[in-house]
Amino acid sequence: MERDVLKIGTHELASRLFVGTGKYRDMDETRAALEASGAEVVTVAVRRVDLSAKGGESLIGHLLERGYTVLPNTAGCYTAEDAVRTARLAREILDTELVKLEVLGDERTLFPDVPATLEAARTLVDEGFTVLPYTSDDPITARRLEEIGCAAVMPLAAPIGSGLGIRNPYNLEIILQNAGVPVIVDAGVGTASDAAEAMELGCDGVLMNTAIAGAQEPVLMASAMRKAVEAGREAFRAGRIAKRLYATASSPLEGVIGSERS
Amino acid sequence: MERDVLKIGTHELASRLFVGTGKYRDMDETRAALEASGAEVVTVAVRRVDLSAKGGESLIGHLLERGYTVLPNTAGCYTAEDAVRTARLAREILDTELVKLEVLGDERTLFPDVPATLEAARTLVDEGFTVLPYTSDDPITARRLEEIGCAAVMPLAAPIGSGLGIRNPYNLEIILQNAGVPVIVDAGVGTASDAAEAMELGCDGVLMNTAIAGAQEPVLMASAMRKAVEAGREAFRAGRIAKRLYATASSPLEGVIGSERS
Amino acid sequence: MERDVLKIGTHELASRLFVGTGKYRDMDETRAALEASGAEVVTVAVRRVDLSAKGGESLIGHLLERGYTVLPNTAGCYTAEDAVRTARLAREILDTELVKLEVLGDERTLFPDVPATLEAARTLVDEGFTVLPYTSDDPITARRLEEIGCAAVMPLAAPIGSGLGIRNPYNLEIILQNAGVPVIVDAGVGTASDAAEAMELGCDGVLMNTAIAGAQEPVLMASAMRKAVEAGREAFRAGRIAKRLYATASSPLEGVIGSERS
Amino acid sequence: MERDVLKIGTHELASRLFVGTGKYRDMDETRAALEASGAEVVTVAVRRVDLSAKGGESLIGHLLERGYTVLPNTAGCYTAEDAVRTARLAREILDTELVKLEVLGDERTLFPDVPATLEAARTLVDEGFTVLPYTSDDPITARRLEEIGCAAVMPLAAPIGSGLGIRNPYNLEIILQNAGVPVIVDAGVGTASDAAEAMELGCDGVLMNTAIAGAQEPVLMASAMRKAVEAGREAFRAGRIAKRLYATASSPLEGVIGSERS
Amino acid sequence: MRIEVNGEPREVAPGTTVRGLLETLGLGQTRVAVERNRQIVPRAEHPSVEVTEGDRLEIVHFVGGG
Amino acid sequence: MRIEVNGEPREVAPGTTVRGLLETLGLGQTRVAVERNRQIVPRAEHPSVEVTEGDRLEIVHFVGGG
Amino acid sequence: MRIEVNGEPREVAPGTTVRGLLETLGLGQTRVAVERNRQIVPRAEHPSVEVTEGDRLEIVHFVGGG
Amino acid sequence: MRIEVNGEPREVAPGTTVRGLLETLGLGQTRVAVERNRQIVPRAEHPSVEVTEGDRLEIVHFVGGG
Repeated sequence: MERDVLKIGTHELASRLFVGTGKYRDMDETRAALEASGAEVVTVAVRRVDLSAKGGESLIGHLLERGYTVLPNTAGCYTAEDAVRTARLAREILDTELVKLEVLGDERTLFPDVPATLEAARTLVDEGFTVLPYTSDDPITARRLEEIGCAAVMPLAAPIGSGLGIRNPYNLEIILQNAGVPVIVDAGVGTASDAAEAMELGCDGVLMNTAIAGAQEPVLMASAMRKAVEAGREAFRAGRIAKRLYATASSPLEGVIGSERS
Repeated sequence: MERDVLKIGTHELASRLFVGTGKYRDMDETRAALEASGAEVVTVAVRRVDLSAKGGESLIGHLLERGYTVLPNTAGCYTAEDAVRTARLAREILDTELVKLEVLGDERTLFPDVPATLEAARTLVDEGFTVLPYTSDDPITARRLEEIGCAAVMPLAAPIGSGLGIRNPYNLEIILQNAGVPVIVDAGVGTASDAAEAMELGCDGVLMNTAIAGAQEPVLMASAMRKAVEAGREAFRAGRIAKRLYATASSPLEGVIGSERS
Repeated sequence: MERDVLKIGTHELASRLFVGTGKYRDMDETRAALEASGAEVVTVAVRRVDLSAKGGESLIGHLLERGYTVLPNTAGCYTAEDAVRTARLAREILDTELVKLEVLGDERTLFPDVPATLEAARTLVDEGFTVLPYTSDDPITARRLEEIGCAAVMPLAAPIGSGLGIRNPYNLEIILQNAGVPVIVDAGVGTASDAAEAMELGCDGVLMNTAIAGAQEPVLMASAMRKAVEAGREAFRAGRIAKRLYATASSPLEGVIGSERS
Repeated sequence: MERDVLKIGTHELASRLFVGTGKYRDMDETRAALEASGAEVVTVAVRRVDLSAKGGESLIGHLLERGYTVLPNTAGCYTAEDAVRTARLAREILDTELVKLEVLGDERTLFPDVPATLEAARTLVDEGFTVLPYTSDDPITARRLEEIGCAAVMPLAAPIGSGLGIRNPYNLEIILQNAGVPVIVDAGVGTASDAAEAMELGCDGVLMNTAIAGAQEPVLMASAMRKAVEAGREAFRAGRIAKRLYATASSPLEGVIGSERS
Repeated sequence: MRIEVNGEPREVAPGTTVRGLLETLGLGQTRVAVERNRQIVPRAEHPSVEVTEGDRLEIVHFVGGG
Repeated sequence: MRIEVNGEPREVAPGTTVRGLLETLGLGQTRVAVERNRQIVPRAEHPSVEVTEGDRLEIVHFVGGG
Repeated sequence: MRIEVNGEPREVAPGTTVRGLLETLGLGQTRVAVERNRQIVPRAEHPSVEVTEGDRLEIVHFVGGG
Repeated sequence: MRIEVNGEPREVAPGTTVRGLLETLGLGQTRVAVERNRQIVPRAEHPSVEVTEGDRLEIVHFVGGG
């Protein structure tokens, strides 16, 4: 079987699970969970250095040393301008063109501000960024982002951290049928079957953070998510059986003992 | 982490995926799919020897040589009497006390005949069989089967071979909350996420045949199912996040640039 | 349009909503709710007369005076024998051949005991009762009850009083496709859309008690249920539009202003 | 009980069902269906007069004569400019300030173009229109439209004419919890229970066209929808019972005959 | 003479009929059914059937139920 | 004098008013709105406004729609 | 001597044992179970039990199934 | 000389370079990016660019995030 590679911009990925690095208890747990997830791409946030704090252990140092592909996000930005500023700073820190674009609409839902996301995406694409935008599950917005030149589209399955799973597979299906770039479900996954379901729909990848970091045993859940994404991808490629209302026997009908039938 | 073992009767199993051996194109495909599934327990049917046929390659020989635990079924039986007869013949062939009891109600749905299943289960338990009964998702019937002394209960997720997935997780949940023996979802699984979902509900295992053998690429689907069952089990043990209607940020709220907020 | 009548045994009914009379605050509320529901058939339970209690107002007197068709139930019976005894007592009280047969399996789920229900149904049909059995949503059991001679089958949508709505429309669909007697959803309805959905599936009627009596405003909910059952029935008869993943415009495509299109 | 009135702008409505006038076989069917629906507000489209056609019977004449509140739409517009132009023309025809704003994103999904819808809404509100915008189920966009000054927001349940029903009740719930103006589900309803469900969620109204006009018997479906919207609204106001996994008896537990229990 | 009615012991005069018992209990006008030692006593026989020492009677009626 | 109405060319006599045009088109009694070169001509001005060479008019009305 | 095997008539020589029959049928090395007139013949008895006129035998084995 | 760093006032000696400031703050070895009055100061220029009275600097790095 030929290798099943996901291409995003110039990046070739064997793992279709993208993981965040937030909300872990400590660096050891972070390390172990990332390891267990098998992820190649990990997201980080850009924040002011806390000048009062002691250096402490460096997350980024660990990520680079282990060879992870670092995907800076613009989490926490509520305007196109802040998101663009944040993306530029991220590029300055790491000389990476990758950015997970988030422009949020409000603090309760953390849903994207669609017009501002489109605006920021235009600017960042023009500046040469490889833009992976977090967006709603609206097919029109997804297509616009692709037209703008984003390297992928990342529709939400449900609100960030809600764990509700794929609330609207119909919209995802429409997005997938019309997309020319990878579609990565970002946000809303709560458990393994959610991730598998996303992949079975034909999504190219899944990005999550809270579902792993917030589990009672994050490292075990990271392993579960790795297997779930692989399982869903393989099931998608293997071609599932059709759904039927009635049954079809799995054992032969011939040769059953019992005179009334044989 | 302690080993996560499933005990059924005297059998200790590391794999929670049980697979059938029907409907494969040929022995090579059967072999490869069983291998990819990682299953330890495989089901077989009891049928009259076709006296006109040449010997051909032996399924059972292969299964025993590879060390699979063989689980004979009574598929195709529509009366308690036929099912009991079939179970006795299976024991005679292989000196195994294991039997997957099926007493079917009709040919379109292949749903169980509940009273006949209860009757056959009583007889077989009395005769020392380790009985794994295929049953509906009715919690009352599941409890009766346990009271009778069945080693596990195997409620259907949906009609055999229908691929509809778990049609009624509520009943499964009730069965699980009240069961003192392993609960194995038998029948109805269509794709990987269905298997993961069953395990996340707390089921002890999943049994399937058509979902793998009927896929366009059975061997790849077998691998998907193996991972899905493991993923679902790990997710169940890891303790998923709670579901929320609203969002919770995965990146820190502090230290965001952008004057209006910082 | 010809009248849309439901025939059960010798009874012809214009209303397809069957309601219980339990759990109301008082007789006034009972009266008003029954009135608002538009139901013609109402269920009652058979219980020992409380010899210490003062006579109080008679429910049955009111029901007969208003011309309701009284359907005695065997609620609370856990054996075929008790159910049969209760049915006979009900017939003695009212000279009615109607009985809503319930033989329960346990007190937590109030799910039916399938074998005992079948046994009691046989006896009561032999004794000339018009038997409306409460049953699980198992298509095999539904068919057996019909074969025994029940005048209708009443599968549950979900546990009695749970308000979960139709947990498994697939089983109901199979029951409906194979039934030669009226199918009435009994138990589990929580709100108006649940009742409408049952009727849209093709059910011949819906029986409920808790969904109305347990609502914050029972009389208003009774009216809602009346309309919901009628709405669902009319929608079923009207023939709904097919489901499509994509859109179809409801306004004409021709003659739109705007040069780029016209 | 106080009258349950829906206020939109200066309009007070007793019926919460809004219906379109497209796709009917002829004027007689249109008339009969509108009548059966009990709707007070009906939508119409603005199109070029066909100069080659004979006068024919006037829809608008009938609507005004019967006292319907006419709600012109901007269906078929793909830019803010065209939508605004169309709204102005509609106002010129009828001296109404009402407009159902639609700015579509593409012809396959007929999903709204969110930024263009926001832009057109701003213009029309400034010009004194009472704007009812068709929008996606994105809570952020819904809030923006309210902030702009729209008189209501009309999120889609599913693609126009798809009949898929409420694909994402979670988003609707979030919209409802944060809305200060009426929320009317527009598009996607397929059958009666869909309409009832929308009202039970707390929506203030439902707008539909294809679900009625496309049914095999439009007039009967119109009646079904009228009842479904009323049923859903009443159920919402009546306060449904809570959902429980387990059962609660509707008949008294005391006084059951059968010694083992009494 | 001791009998049991709805699970509770009662004293009744010898020769008491079912009908008489019902009247004593204030159930003369109420729609009830009567079981005597697990056998239904048809309404028509209430005036004639006498209860005897040790009889176990069930007197039931309709109450609200679902 | 050539003008365009709803996308199609038409000949009208010089001095024709919007009102006149509508009557010629048999739309005298119909509820319509008229756009002239993308500007709406208010109904009150139909009798006074004259169409001129090359004018592009849109004449619209209500039709069934959802 | 006529017997029936798996629903079909067969001729076998008098004195044929179950074991002998299986070998004749080329099933000597195959894992099968044998029912004779609805009674299982334990493997251990295959060499000793003789089939007799009119016996109805079922010879079954395992096949792929779910 | 007063400047503002990450929203807080600071005193620095005149002639302090961005590089110098970072070292003073113990960030000499840390991967950070620096904005000076909303303009990024490329790393290459840290040694040369001097901060001046009233400058508003943002010094950011990567932290765990989703």
